[in-house]
Amino acid sequence: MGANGETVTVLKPQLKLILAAVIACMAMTAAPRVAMASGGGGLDEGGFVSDVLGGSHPLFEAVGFYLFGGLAAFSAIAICFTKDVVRMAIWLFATLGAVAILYFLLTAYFLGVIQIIVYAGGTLVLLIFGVMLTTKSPSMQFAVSKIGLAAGGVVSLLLFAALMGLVLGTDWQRGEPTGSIPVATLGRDLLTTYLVPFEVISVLLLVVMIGAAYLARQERE
Amino acid sequence: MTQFSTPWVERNKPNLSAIEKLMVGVAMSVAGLAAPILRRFPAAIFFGAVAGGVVGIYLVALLSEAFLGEYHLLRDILAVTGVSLFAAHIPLFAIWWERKVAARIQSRMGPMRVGGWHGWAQSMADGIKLIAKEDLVPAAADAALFRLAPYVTLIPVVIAFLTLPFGAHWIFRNMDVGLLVIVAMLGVEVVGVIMAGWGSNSKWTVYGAMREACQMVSYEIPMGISLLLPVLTIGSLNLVQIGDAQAGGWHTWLAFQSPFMFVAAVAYYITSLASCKRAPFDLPESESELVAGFLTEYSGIRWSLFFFAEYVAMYIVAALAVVLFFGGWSSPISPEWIPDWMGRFLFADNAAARAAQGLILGGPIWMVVKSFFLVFVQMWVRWTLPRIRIDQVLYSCIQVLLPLMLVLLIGQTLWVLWVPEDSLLAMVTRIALSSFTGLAGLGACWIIFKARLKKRALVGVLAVEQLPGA
Amino acid sequence: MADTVLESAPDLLMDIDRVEQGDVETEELLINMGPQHPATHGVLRLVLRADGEMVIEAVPHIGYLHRCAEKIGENLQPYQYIPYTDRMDYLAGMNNNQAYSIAVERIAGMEVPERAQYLRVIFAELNRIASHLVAFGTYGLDIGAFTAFLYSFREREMVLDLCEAACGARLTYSYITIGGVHDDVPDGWFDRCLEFLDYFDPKIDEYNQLLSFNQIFVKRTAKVGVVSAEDAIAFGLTGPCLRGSGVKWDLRKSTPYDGYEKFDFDIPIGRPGGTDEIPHSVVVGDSWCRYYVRLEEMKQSVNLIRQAIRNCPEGATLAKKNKTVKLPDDEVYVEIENPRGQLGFYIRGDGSSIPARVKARGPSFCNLSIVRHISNNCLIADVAAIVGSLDVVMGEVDR
Amino acid sequence: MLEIGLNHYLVLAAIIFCAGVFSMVSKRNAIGVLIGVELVLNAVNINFVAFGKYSGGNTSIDAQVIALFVIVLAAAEAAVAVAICTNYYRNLNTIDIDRGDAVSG
Repeated sequence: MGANGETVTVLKPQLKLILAAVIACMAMTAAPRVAMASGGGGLDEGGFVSDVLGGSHPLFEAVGFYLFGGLAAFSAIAICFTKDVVRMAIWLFATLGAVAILYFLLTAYFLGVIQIIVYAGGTLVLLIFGVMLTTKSPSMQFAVSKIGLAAGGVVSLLLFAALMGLVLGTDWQRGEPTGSIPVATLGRDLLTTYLVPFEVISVLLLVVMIGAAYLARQERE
Repeated sequence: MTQFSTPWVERNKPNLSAIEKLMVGVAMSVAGLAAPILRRFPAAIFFGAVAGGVVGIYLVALLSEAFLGEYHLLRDILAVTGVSLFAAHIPLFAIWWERKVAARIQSRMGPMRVGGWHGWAQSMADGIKLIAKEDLVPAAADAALFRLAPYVTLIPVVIAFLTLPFGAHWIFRNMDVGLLVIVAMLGVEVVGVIMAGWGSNSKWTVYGAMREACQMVSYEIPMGISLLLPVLTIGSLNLVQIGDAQAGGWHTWLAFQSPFMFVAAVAYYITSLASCKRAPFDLPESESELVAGFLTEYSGIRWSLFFFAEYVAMYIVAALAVVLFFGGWSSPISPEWIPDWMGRFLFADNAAARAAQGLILGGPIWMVVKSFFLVFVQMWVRWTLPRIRIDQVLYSCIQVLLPLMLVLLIGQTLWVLWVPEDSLLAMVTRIALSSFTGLAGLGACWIIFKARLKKRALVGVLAVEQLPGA
Repeated sequence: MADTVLESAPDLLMDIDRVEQGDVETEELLINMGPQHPATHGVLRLVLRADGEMVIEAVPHIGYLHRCAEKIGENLQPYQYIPYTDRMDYLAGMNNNQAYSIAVERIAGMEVPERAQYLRVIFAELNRIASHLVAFGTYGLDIGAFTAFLYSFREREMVLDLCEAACGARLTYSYITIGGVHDDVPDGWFDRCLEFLDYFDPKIDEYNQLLSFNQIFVKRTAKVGVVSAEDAIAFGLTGPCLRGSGVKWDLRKSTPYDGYEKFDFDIPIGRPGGTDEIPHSVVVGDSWCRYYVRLEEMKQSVNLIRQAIRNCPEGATLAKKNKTVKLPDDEVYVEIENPRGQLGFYIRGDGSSIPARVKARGPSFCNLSIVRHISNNCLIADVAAIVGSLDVVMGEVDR
Repeated sequence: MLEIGLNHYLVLAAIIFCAGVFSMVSKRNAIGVLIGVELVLNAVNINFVAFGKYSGGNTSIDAQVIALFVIVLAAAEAAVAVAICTNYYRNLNTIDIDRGDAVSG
């Protein structure tokens, strides 16, 4: 107290002035025509982040792809060699997040967001929940059988070789890369062109909900 | 002679790496240099810095308008800087504010000393102390998860600012899916909490993580549905469009658009408390049951990162409520209500007129003020209500809120279909709901005013002397 | 960590066989709730056998605050022992002084002046208010409402001010002593006390508004930790815990001491939900009832103090001072109504001035014994609610 | 290398796909297997979206809609699988899938 309190008392009028100045400044920047952040445009207007995430500049797209594609691939491979279930789930989380950003690079924004909401928010929590319900100690590990490892290695390497052959050996018919699709278009298509699959999926979700609840319910005499 | 025969053991000096030594040295010397100034002009420097920062950003914004690069790099860098600075200052302010609010609710003063005027520098001092604390990782913890968890919690909530509008043009990235990005980021935050709880390898933290997972699966569905109501009313996921649709004055705010929206706004607010782990839904860290829940093993800067995340998330859910239900960045005044003589000055094309528009008709300042008001309500609720139990959380979210939200969704759909914007029913509803809320607000103001009049009486007959610094 | 728990809790190991087969076979956790835990009010250690959030069993472990209080009493003269009684139930020092003093007076056959009796009643009831305020505030903390705690401590400070004005101490008073009270109250003290009572009386309704009838609070405490009247008597529960179960038993009425028979007051008991202002979900004997009985008792205490101040006669406050009380070769057991229940002192003299045996019967100790009985199959949050509603003071449990 | 095209995404998807298959084959933990399945589904989704983008025309919408369905199915599958896991654990007290033959036939 003492010195500070006196300073404040002395400074009170000045303080009010400064406060007024702050409010005035903020109000001025508040004027609608001063477009600081985005210039009022959407994604197609460009900008650093949309260049990286929207892939409109080749350099940015390459950087984004190698960064997040690399992360996705690395963490996917890390899942294979992790024994701790929770660690596996966290690596899966990294993969899913990176894939979501890849969707952004592919200008599928809606899909990218849904990927995060459904996977990171839903499925992953479900998985960790499952782990917690079914694990005896926080760091329980399953020994990996040598046979399983060998079989997995052989199968996946063969598969990978085959896929690579297919990917690199085929001359894909390529058109012009398409831009982003408005969510409204996607929504309209879901309820017109894809109405039947959409409804089928809805029914499936209902069935799954009932089925999961039935399976997970506590048995009582 | 003391009664203790054991001599004092000389304490070990902390083992600091070269970088840490450098950081400590720099911090000490900066503090040493700044101390005399800080001591003399405490609040003036703070407000001066804020004012200078705002003016600076404003100037650079004007400059960047003039020299836009091909990829708008400067603009984006500026925006990122501004948004991160803003996000970083929310906890600094809100933690101090929360302590003051709590103190006032509990008839005490709260922080009064650090910095001078009402202890404004309290959270900065706390931050410095927390940075200086030893970074402890329990021996049995999963060190990687333990260290990673605070960042997984903090980064998503800052990313959510990317699509959170402060004004019609004050948005970092105006995306079609802006709302969903924010919802997604709030969902990712949960993963960090679960990682922290699991990685600490303590039974209390695991309980905290389990509760967070439980709570998340129960609140997210009603929360998602309540967000759908404004979306289906406006027909867009774009937050700027939703905000712009409410610019026509107080009664056009979406919360007053129909009874269903009004209830949905309240329900969203309840679920948003659960989403940022605020009382009465602070079960993951319920300090009287689980010691500190998922935070039990954390200390120092990692602990404070969780708090950063919590306060930023508080702001984000409040801002989302403002954009979706309470008029966004527009003020309660409709441009149509401006009389002609005033409009001549107000709609002129000069800096003063723009400033007046920003104040009267709406702009970022309204958005921030409204959001912080809702943050204040969160604090108010926290310091008033007891904590509910985990089974009651699940019950209220899944068995009460979820059916309610489904009914509201159907009701709102039918309302949009059958009640035209300009019909009598819509008008009456708008006016009734908005005036109801307005009267409630006036009533609250009256109560506060009366309490201020009776201020001395409230303290009690045997009250001690007023604290210094008040 | 788990191993140490198992070693020190062998009785739990045997109980694991009791898990019913066919039910969900999830991992049972043994959790140490305490001795350092925010909800255990000191150094109580509860070993919880939990299945997820469900607590199958909660076993209290005590002894972390044992200070040989009774043994000290067998080595000191009664006057010297008075300060030690303060430290048993440190939230109700006056009542402890009173219990020990009455016991010594009975065995030594001393008469207490009338004014001293009135002052004893005033300070015992003031201390009851202070103690119940702590119980109320910390119970709010246990349930997660922080504000009630500071409200209660705001008022408690005033009670402590009053006590300080009378005896100079704020917590360990040693004010009530053998043969009366050791000093008269200062001039103007009664007015100050009445001023406080006028201020405090409406505050109790404020507490009720803030916490007691709060929906969330009622949901958290109603039907939690229900103790039937039979169980309460069987487990030796006393005080608000017993009365919360609907048993109308108060030593101030049934065996009055220090002139309580001259006062007019009620014994609040737990009432079923729906009657008067009691919320509907409340059942007799649950945590809410135990909590609410304390709030109602505060009102009765205010009433008692008012009566005592009105009728307090002039005169001496201490019987003729006799530094060394000779304790005859006899024994005595005296119980009085402490804020937490019946506090009893057993004293056996052997003709010397130092008692041959001192034994205290602590209310918290007996009240705590029911924890294991009522916290089966509740949630972890309920354990905090149950322990808080019993309002134990560990200093008196361990003595 | 700098120009990112369809093949880049396809190779990445192949890597993730094979990692998923490896997890499915080698993990003994039921939840580990589930994680492998999620990886495979993600790889497929990347393919869909990449083909959608680089094939030109209106295929982008089709691709995204199908990817959306896949995400929904994956979530549904995870819910059922976790329910099965907890049930399995309840009955066998483990989620080691190698011990699952006890319940067959």
